[in-house]
Amino acid sequence: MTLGLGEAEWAALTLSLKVSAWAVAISLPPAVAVAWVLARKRFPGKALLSAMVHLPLVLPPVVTGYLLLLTFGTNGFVGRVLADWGIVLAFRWTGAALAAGIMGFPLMVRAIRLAIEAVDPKLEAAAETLGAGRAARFRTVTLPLIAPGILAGVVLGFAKAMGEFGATITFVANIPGETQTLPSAVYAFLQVPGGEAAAIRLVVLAIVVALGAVLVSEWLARRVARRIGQEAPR
Amino acid sequence: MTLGLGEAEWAALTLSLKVSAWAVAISLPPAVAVAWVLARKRFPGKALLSAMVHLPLVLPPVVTGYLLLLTFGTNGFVGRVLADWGIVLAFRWTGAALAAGIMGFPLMVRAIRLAIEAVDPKLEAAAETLGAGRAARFRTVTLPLIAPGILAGVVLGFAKAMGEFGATITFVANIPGETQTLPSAVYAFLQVPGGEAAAIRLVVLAIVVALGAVLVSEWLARRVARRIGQEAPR
Amino acid sequence: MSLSVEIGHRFPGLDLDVAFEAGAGVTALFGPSGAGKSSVVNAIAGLLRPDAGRIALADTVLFDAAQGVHLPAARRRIGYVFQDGRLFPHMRVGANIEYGARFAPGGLDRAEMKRVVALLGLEALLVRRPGTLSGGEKQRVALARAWLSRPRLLLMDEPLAALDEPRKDEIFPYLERLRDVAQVPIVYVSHNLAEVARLADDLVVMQRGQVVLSGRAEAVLSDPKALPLVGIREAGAILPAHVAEHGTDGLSRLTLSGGELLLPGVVAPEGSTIRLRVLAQDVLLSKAAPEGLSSHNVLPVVVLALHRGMGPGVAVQLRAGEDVFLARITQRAATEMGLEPGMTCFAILNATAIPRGSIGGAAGVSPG
Amino acid sequence: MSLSVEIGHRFPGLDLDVAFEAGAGVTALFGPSGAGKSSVVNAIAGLLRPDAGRIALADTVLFDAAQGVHLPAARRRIGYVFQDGRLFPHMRVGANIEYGARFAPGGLDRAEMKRVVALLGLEALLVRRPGTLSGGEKQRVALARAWLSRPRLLLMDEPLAALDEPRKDEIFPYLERLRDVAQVPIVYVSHNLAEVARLADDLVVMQRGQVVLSGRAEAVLSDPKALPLVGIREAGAILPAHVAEHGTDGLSRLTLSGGELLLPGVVAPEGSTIRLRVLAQDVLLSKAAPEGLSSHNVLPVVVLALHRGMGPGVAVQLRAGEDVFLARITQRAATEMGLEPGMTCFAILNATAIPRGSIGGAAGVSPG
Amino acid sequence: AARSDAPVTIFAAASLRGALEAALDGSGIDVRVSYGGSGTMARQLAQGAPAEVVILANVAWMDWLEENGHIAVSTRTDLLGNRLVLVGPRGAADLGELNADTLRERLDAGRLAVGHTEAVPAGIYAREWMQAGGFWDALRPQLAETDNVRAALALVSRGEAPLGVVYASDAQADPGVRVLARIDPDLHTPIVYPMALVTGADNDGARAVLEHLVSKRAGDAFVAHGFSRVGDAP
Ligand SMILES: Nc1ncnc2c1ncn2[C@@H]1O[C@H](COP(=O)(O)OP(=O)(O)OP(=O)(O)O)[C@@H](O)[C@H]1O
Ligand SMILES: Nc1ncnc2c1ncn2[C@@H]1O[C@H](COP(=O)(O)OP(=O)(O)OP(=O)(O)O)[C@@H](O)[C@H]1O
Ligand SMILES: [Mg+2]
Ligand SMILES: [Mg+2]
Repeated sequence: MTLGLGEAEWAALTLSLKVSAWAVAISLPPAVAVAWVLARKRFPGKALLSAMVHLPLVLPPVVTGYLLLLTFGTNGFVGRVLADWGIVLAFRWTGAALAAGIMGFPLMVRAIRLAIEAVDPKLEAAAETLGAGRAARFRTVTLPLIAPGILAGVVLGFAKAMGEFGATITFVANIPGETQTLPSAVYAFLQVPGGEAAAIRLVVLAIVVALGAVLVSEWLARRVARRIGQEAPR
Repeated sequence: MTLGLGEAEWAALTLSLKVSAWAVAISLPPAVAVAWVLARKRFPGKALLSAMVHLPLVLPPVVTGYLLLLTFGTNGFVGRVLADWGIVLAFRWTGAALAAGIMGFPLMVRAIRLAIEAVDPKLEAAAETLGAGRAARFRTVTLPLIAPGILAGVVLGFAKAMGEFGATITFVANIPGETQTLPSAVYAFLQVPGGEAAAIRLVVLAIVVALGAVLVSEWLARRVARRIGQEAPR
Repeated sequence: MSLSVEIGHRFPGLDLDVAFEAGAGVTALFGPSGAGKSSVVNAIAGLLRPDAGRIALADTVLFDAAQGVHLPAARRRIGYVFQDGRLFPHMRVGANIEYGARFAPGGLDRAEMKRVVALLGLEALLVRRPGTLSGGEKQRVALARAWLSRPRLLLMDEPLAALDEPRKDEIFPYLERLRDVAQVPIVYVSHNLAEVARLADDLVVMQRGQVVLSGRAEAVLSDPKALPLVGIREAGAILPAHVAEHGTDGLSRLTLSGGELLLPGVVAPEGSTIRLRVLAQDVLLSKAAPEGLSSHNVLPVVVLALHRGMGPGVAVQLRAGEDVFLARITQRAATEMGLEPGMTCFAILNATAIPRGSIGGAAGVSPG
Repeated sequence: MSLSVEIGHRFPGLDLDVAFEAGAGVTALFGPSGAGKSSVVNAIAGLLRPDAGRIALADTVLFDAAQGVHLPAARRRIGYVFQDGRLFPHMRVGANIEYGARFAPGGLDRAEMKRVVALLGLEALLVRRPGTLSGGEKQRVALARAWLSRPRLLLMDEPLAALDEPRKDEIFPYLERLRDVAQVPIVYVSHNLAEVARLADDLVVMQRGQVVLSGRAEAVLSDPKALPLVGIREAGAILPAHVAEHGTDGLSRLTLSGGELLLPGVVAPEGSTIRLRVLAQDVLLSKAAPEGLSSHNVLPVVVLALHRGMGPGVAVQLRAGEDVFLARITQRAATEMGLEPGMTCFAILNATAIPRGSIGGAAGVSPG
Repeated sequence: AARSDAPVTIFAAASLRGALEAALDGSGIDVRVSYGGSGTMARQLAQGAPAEVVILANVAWMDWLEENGHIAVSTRTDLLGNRLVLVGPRGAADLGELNADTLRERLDAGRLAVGHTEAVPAGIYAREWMQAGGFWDALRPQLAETDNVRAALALVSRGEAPLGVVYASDAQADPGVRVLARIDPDLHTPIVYPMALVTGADNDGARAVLEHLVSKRAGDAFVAHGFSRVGDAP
């Protein structure tokens, strides 16, 4: 077994990284928004919203992928509209990013929501008496204080995106260089006799990337914790 | 499309519920323990442990299933030991629960870890001066305060278990009444031309269950928040 | 700029029903733990929306239940020093202090900030995180933060409870300047009557969610009815005095309507009017004019009334010129001296017995 | 049971270097904000592990850097009333109060709990959650919680700062009983010298992480060197007095080594010895024996020394019998009276000027 | 339609991977192959997937594509054939006559690993064989169905299942298994891999691929991988 990577493997790795990074990037802002609403607001239908957020987790990934295909496919009702604006998702890496983002969405929302719920509203009230409006309060008080939750959400979302397979292959197929991510490549290798060695090589690659991401996140988490005083002596 | 469920569908539903409940039940205690260690301890190799916890998220589910097979199968090194104790996982619903539990493990650990990190160590210090040893402190102070995180972890783990497919079918195959969960059944229907109607029926079923679980969890979350004073007026 | 408060609110276990007007200057809220002081202050700040009532600051209606008006706290421009500090844990002390100024018209006044930081002894703390501060340090930072947000009204909920006397003595003149020069009205919650007497123009005494006494601080404090509310040790009057002359030995000659006093530590300029706090327990009575005494502060007085409470004490209401104040002596002494309304005698006010902290300057106090 | 503390610890910005012995009774830690008082208390509790030193309570070594001993806080059985409350937010007030008793030998004493709850006025709060309590209510609950954990030593970090005077007056006798009857030593952090003087047997004055003065409270407080540290207004001595007789009018006759005093509000039984606090500013001097005065408390004294500081005041050290105390008068008065060491004159101690709170019973005080 | 200088995109059944790569090797045609499940790919083509050539493992889905007009009917050919074999772990003895008794005896309490009998082509063929052989009802409770043949093969090679029904092409390359019996192709629908041009993808490159794959040279490569040419004796 050698780690000297073939061209296709490099392509899968870099594509996976690109897809995962974009998946996290596009789903983070809505995740923060939804988490905030779920943590801080009470309204009829809140449980329904929460249930909907959890759907990608509950549905078999194939189903999610299929629904994405129906919705964002070239003939899907959203896909058609997007196509008019020049945005094509189906069978493109952008679609893979969308799929991975959606699959990781519930994880990100949860982590961030937990963090928001743990923020003492008294601090926000203090900021309010100092003249900070809602947006300023969020930006200067809430957001820095939920940094650990956002970081956790990003790590979960990224890891999930790196490992996502079912929805991705169903939505955007397994096209080398365009939509063949690491897991898709692993799948393809596993489908043929003797492909295990190559699959293992890719799996090790995925593990190394994940390890790197987690290492970075742990280091960041320590910094963040110190910054927001969570590590202060008792 | 009718929702009158066939026998096989009922079996898949009840099995999914059983598997998911057990998956959460068996993975919760180790998840709490690992979360605590990650949140409160600093030791060499911590990032490595954290990375390992994330692995089921990063690896394609098929790979996880295959690794489970290697480890917990009848001839796997753990499986052999367990078999001597009369615990058989291969081709059993117990194996499905294990697979689902492992797939949900990173999600549970993250939620609980976030909650533990948000507990003010000063409260634990106060409990210590009142004579509470480490275990008592954890039970009487930390645990109640991280209830929202545990609840979130349980919801995530349960939802993930309800939707888990790849690792499960690879590890324990698809045996009606024993390991054929809802996602397996959905998968089967989707692979046949014209099977969509039946698949949709099952998906709706899964959604209803998830909705119910989330409703209950939201209600519990409100109660818990009130109990631990997170909803106190500013 | 005057504040008018009239609110009703039900808590489980407490019905809040409070109305008072607060003019320019300092209004003290005084009352036992759980009386509802913080709740009133929260309502003024906009953090508690009462069930009923109306709150207005000058021309601005902050809250009106009937009209459905509830101005958000962020738009009220009311500074608030919280009883529980509430520093932002993710910002260094410096950033905490500067926080409010970002939203204030005109931004941060660096010179003012330097002064406040020096006054509160925060220079060495600016780069520290709030988590490592001591209790008193936290409170000082909170004070600086509210102060520098350039509020139109300052709410202070027991801001000095964690501070030592010398530090308090340093801070008082600045609060007085804020009140007098910047014309920022202050609502001041405190259990400490010495603080209240020093700072307060108006005094609102609360109990169980209700206002039981309110009015000008002088009037409330010299009212014998206030005695059981404020505690025997703290009862006393506030007298206006005119600064006639600063002596070279540090003693100042003050003229009252009923005589003259010599006091140390008066910083108000000659010609100004200041207030003196005279605790009932610091007044001695003598039938004859005392001689060879270490105190020069003897005023001829007329006995107005004797209030016998429970226990061995008597509160004697006295008049010196136009000023009314109290002396607290024992029953036995009252009987032996044969005190009766209408009698004249001499009151000895121990000069050093009038706390320096009780000498409030009316205007232009130069901070010490 | 005696506590011996000797610790060194470096914080960024503060070097803590403290050593003191605390006998049975109350040891007060006094000092400005940021002096290191809470840090010392944390080290005793086991929440801060100092860099160096040794802490022992009676025979038990709690901490010894050299030996590597650091007994976990949970095993020290030291009650701690925190400056910042630290109630358990997920437990009702009742459960908070009972918490420590689960781990204490003998468990919860229901009768004691009822008494403490009534004393602290917590009956109506037992089913409430800490989040809804007022500042003072929180502190009272924290007090009850530490109290009922049956500690071998009680640490109190400004426990009464948020409470009003009447409430404090109710609590003091109970603290005294805890100290005297249950023989629980108390380390008491406070800025309030009246509290300190009332409760403290030993006094440790800290500044910038160092002990600057320490010893028996009487000795420290009658030391003119203490004046700048404790503040002019709070300087004074503590005198032992013998309760000779309780009069029918509520006045008690107390004998001191140098004469007799009549005081109200003494609850100690006849024959016992109590402590009186005499603030320097509450002592008047008279060359001649005063007559027709509302005070009976006149002692013949000998002038021991005159301490001239800055400003218009003089601290006159006096001896009455064997007791030494201070009078603070103006320079001008001292000159006019021609005060000199060795001179005899009369000290007038205003009876009601000795705060009731400063009269500590040595034993068997029945709570009021 | 792709430009003639762009690579030709082939959607191919995952089980063809190794063989197809070998067959295309040296063809000089620039291709990219997306491997996946037949049902998934059929649906994707229906949603406008950018493929030009499609090769499925399943006639039913190709029929479905044809009915819905997604392939150029005139170009449809049956590219390859395959056959089913019964495999057991390395070292297992040959099975003589295949009937319910011999199979059950060999299975003992173990399971027969097959592809999903409703969803996976190999499983469907296996079901037909068991039905025709008259032991479907007897074996059904002892099936372990997987979501692809490779997983079934893995179950056997890991010793989890004493018997499995897989393609000869898969069995050939796995040293962990041994072919115990070859299944009579007359007992099930012929195994064929149909190939066609996708509607609207009629360009030179795609044509060239079609031509190359039916060439002798490609055929030899397929045969080397255990497949048969349609029409050849299996
Ligand atoms: N972890 C820390 N890091 C840096 N400085 C600290 C830390 N903990 C305490 N200090 C500093 O040590 C000094 C003493 O703190 P401490 O809390 O003991 O003071 P204190 O005497 O209790 O004051 P206060 O009366 O205001 O409560 C303070 O200046 C504080 O800022
Ligand atoms: N959300 C609430 N629910 C129930 N009771 C409340 C709530 N908020 C306040 N209270 C009660 O209302 C009363 C007044 O509280 P408040 O904090 O205004 O008192 P306070 O006068 O500031 O007391 P302190 O001097 O102790 O700070 C208290 O008994 C408190 O417990
Ligand atoms: Mg309050
Ligand atoms: Mg402190």
